[in-house]
Amino acid sequence: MFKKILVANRGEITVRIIRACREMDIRTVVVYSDADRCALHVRYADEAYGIGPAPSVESYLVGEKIMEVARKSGADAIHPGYGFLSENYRFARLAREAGLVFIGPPAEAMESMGDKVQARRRMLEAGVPLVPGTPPLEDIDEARRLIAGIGYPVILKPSAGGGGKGMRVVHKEEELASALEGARSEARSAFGDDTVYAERYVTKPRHVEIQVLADNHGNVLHLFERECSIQRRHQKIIEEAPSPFITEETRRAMGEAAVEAAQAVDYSGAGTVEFLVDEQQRFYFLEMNTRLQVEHAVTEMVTGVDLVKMQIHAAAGEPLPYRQEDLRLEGAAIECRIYAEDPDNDFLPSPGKIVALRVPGGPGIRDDIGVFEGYEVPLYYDPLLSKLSAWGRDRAEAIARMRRALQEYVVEGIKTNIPFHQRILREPAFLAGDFDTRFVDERFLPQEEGRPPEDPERAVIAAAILAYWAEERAALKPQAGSDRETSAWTRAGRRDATRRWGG
Amino acid sequence: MFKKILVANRGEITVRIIRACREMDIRTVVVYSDADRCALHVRYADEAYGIGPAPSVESYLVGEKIMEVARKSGADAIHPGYGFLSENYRFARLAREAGLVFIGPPAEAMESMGDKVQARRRMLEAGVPLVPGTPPLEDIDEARRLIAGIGYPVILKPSAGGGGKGMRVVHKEEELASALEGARSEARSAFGDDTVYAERYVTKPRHVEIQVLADNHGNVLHLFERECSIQRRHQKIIEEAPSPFITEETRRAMGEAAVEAAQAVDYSGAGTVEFLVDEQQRFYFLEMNTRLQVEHAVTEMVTGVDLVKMQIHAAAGEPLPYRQEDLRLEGAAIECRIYAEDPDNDFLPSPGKIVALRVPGGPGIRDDIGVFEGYEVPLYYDPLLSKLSAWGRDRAEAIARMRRALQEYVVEGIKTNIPFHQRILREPAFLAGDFDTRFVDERFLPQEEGRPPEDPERAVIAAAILAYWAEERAALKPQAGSDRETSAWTRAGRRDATRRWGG
Amino acid sequence: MPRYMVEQAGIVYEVEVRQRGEHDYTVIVDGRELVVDACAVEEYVCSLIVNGVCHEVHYSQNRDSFSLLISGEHYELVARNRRSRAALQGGAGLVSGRQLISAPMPGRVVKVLVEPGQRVEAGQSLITLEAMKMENELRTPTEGTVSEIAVGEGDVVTTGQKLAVVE
Amino acid sequence: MPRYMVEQAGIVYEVEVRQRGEHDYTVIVDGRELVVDACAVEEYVCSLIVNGVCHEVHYSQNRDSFSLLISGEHYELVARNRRSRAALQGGAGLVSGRQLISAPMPGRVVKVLVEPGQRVEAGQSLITLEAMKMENELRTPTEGTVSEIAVGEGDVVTTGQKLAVVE
Repeated sequence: MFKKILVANRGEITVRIIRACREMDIRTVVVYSDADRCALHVRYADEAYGIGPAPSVESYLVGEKIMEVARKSGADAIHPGYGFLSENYRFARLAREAGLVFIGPPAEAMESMGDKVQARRRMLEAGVPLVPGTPPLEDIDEARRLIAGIGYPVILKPSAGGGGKGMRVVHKEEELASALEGARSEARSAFGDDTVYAERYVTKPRHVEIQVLADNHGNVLHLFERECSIQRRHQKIIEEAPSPFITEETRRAMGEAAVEAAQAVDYSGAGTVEFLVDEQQRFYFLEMNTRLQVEHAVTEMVTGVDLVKMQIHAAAGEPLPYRQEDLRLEGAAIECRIYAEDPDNDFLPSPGKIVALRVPGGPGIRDDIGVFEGYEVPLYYDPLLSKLSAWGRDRAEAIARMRRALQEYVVEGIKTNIPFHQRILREPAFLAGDFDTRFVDERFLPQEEGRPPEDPERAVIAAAILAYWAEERAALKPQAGSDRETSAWTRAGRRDATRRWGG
Repeated sequence: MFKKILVANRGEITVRIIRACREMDIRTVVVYSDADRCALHVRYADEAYGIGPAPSVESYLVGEKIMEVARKSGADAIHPGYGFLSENYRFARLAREAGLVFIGPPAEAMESMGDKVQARRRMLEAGVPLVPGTPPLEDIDEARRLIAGIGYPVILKPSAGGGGKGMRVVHKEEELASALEGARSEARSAFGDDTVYAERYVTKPRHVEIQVLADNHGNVLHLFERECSIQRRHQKIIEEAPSPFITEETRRAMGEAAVEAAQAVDYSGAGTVEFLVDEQQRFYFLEMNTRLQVEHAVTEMVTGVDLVKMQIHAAAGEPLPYRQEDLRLEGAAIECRIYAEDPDNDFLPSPGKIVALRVPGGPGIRDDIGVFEGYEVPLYYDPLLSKLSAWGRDRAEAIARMRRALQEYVVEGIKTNIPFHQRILREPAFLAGDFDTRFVDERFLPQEEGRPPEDPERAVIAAAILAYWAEERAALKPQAGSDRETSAWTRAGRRDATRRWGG
Repeated sequence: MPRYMVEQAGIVYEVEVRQRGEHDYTVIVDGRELVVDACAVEEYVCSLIVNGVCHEVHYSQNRDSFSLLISGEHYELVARNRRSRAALQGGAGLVSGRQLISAPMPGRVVKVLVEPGQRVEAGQSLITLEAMKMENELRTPTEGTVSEIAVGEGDVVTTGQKLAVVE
Repeated sequence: MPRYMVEQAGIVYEVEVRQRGEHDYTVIVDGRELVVDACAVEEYVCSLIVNGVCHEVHYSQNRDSFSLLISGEHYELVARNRRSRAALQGGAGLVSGRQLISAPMPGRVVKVLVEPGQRVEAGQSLITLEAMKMENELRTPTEGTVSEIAVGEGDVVTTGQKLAVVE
């Protein structure tokens, strides 16, 4: 086993990896930019080295600087986390050439899966289902014949195009002729090329992904699925395991397909195969992420497997300690990503100083945070502050726990999307499991707009009391009017102390 | 199901019960003493009512005041937590006479188990094993005969006595005559009565307890054991599930005995049957706690069952949703009780203001806290601040997680026993599972005494830097020398801000 | 007796606050009397018990304006002592014809898309501001002429800082 | 160059601190040079990186005395600028023959077990102090005569408050 691992990342994922290393008695080395000297990952690590200016392109993304720290510190392996250099196969190669173990799949697997065209070809060869499509459609008769082999509905797409232009959804054969004509003419005027092909149109698409785990000895396992259809502008915000939508049969078929996908590229370590699933439970390969996933915690909670430790064991050449039949789905888990953003103001990022922080706890709650009270959230990096996860014996219990944990979560000084999560978790369609990837943008957010806040009276009372305190304070200390430090709290605290000790 | 539950307690256990209620959509009512207006349980509850002065005898222990709040708030059930009125059968009766549901066993079961003599008699009748003993020993021949039926070693105890006086451990028959004579004469001079009896002497005793769960329909389950032998002065401080010591056979036999014990008193709700276990895995009934236990979280973690919710369901008259065969022990869990006390100063209590707090998180960690940053820990109540629990696939992983979680735990302003837990969790005998109830007092603490702290150099460097900062600060602001608010932190923060925005 | 005019979502409430004890108040909202226990438990957090019902109130305050978060609900209110209620009724309003474009968050100016003197349409992007890996286009709410650009590309700005003026 | 005499567990170290940059220091401990990066991350917490190795230091300070907690290890140190090291060598010591018994924690005086003028033996209990459900007996470390009892039964006392004097 490794003696010392360099974690080439920052924030909550670096803290997560340090935790795994510490539990395995492996020393950790981290790197930090000038903006991160006081960040939590530096405080939790065993060793830390600066690597330059705040912008990632001058620090966390510079492979050479990280290799220099690896050499200096005597690390024997590098964990890239996610984001930054985690899917950069050149960096993986650089590390290996320097005699270090890169905790991730072989560079070749990363390269194959990183190139979307190559990835689709490899998956087609391996028999992993892709969204069925046609070659360019020459005429209406050929189009009828080819599309009959796919099944309706289909979407017509210009070969030269992009951005939605020239696309047409066709629900039945009768509509085909006029749609094809329309798509052709629109493609011609938009791209100067009227070549059009058809693809099965995935209605109400779900984003469901399979966690895989492989060792260097040819063993590949899957750890079931994660449901990731709750997205805002294609960004996942809530993830669950298991999916409330797929059947046991689909689960098994997807698991097998994911294992085949991994085997096709000689995969090793942890990876995720992403699929689209349609209303009929047909699933189609989207892409494979050759790294740890943000939402890995929900899988850990329902399987009891520590994915980061498994990555490290696999990278050290150890065989997987489980067989497929050892793994069971226990209960249900859900994760909410806590972002520094303002849900009441178009989700604008909200960097700044966290003046108060209280994380929730109690049964079934896991919090993976990368910040602390007094920390100044820098504006240079991703706004992910924490990942809050909840486990329950079933989905209803997991959601109930998440809801009460969100209510307990206190982050003061910056805005977060916690209230947004609270509202989604009260939404009947979400509770019923009735949603797809367009749910938040097309159904939830529009209905939220202009909704008046509930129970205004409590707010009115609070504002009056706060105004009263402000006046009292101003009367007591006229010179400290604008000083936030001389808050009612300090004053009340002092009063309490007096009374308590006096009595 | 209940609409509104009054939680007649304070601190972390009240927060725990509120969490369960909130997850079940039940409103909560709490009570608070004058010292607790700003306590966490008041902030988390839906309704709160003051019940008088800080000392418990004038507030939390006054059943009538609590009944008055129940009436006023329209609660339909009372959860007593643990401590305070939780084992007071008169209070349970009072509540029931007022038409409220008391979330606990029938008052009769509480009364039977509360009276130690009656409890022993009931257990004897039910066939639950007790420490074997003799009637008073008339002469040496009778003593020889009676003790041969129990087996050596035995302990001779004066019938009239207490406090260890007149007790003699006898390891073999040859020692009996002189020991009996000595015990008699010591008993005579100490108590004026030389009656002496013998009991099997439990060598290396383990404290192992079984969690039981019963409904109002005659169903009784056990949820396996908790190992609670890590005690300081008879106070449990670390608990685990499962016990690293007992065999599967002992586990089953103890579980069955505990179920019999509960059935013997027509038990309902959650309860704990405590046993002593000797080196040969023989076990003896100690007592039954007719309430929730402080250490219930470890059982929840290895079974996935929410014990507080189960208490509420059972009290509402619902049948248990599990059969014994549905319950399985998954992995291992360990709990450390975090107390406000100073382990480096004879464990003196340490009330005061918590000026900084950071709770650990990440995989497998659960924290049940009853305080928050800025809170003044009052001197009137139990010093239990929080219960930190860790789950792992096996005992080694659970301990490794606990160790790293303890390292992350920050409580500033008061002393806690966190460093003490860290040292126990590094102790080879503890890691090997080689301990009994006397381990901490007789083996661990004596060897700790006078141990010099490791790596003094880092402390020397830190002290020099802190002294340097203090001087710098004094030079910059000579008038603010004694003001802790103008700390190096504030200064460094300000500097950082300047640099960051400037660059 | 302090009386306040409190405005929330366009509705104005008349509120009287009478302090009875250390934490004890009687609060009268539009004539309805409530027993309130109010306690400042943390910086920016106060605990209210209104007729027995608990509310944890997270707040920030800017003079008379309060931004509250209670159980995941966000409220914006203005509370003024009756003496100054004339000001409330007067309203802040927009100085018609002159739009101050200020930074809604701290960030780095990535692009300045217009020049002083340039004619702009309502909704046109003026400046691209980057924060936390996201680019945000700042637009003018009204048409007009750019009379001032207060920042340059690459500048780091703080919340509320003036970026441009459109008249 | 600031030089400090730092005492820990009876051993005195000579330490020189040279600030190089905002967080950067060279610290020389008994002639051994170390590269130190020190950063005050929270109130009462500072982060040290000594030759690349991280230490989170939790501290409280009372003039020259420092109480540190690093990775679960507790340290008590005195650090003085060399100019005042004479004072360190002088030592605080006990005024022999006079024992001040003060409260080791806040609590409530449950019982006063002795009277002024009473003769006491070393180890004899003087006062019972209750805090957090525990009763703690406070004893005199030396024999002598109780010259003063500064509190009464039922009094609430704070840490360090004088309870009694034995001479």
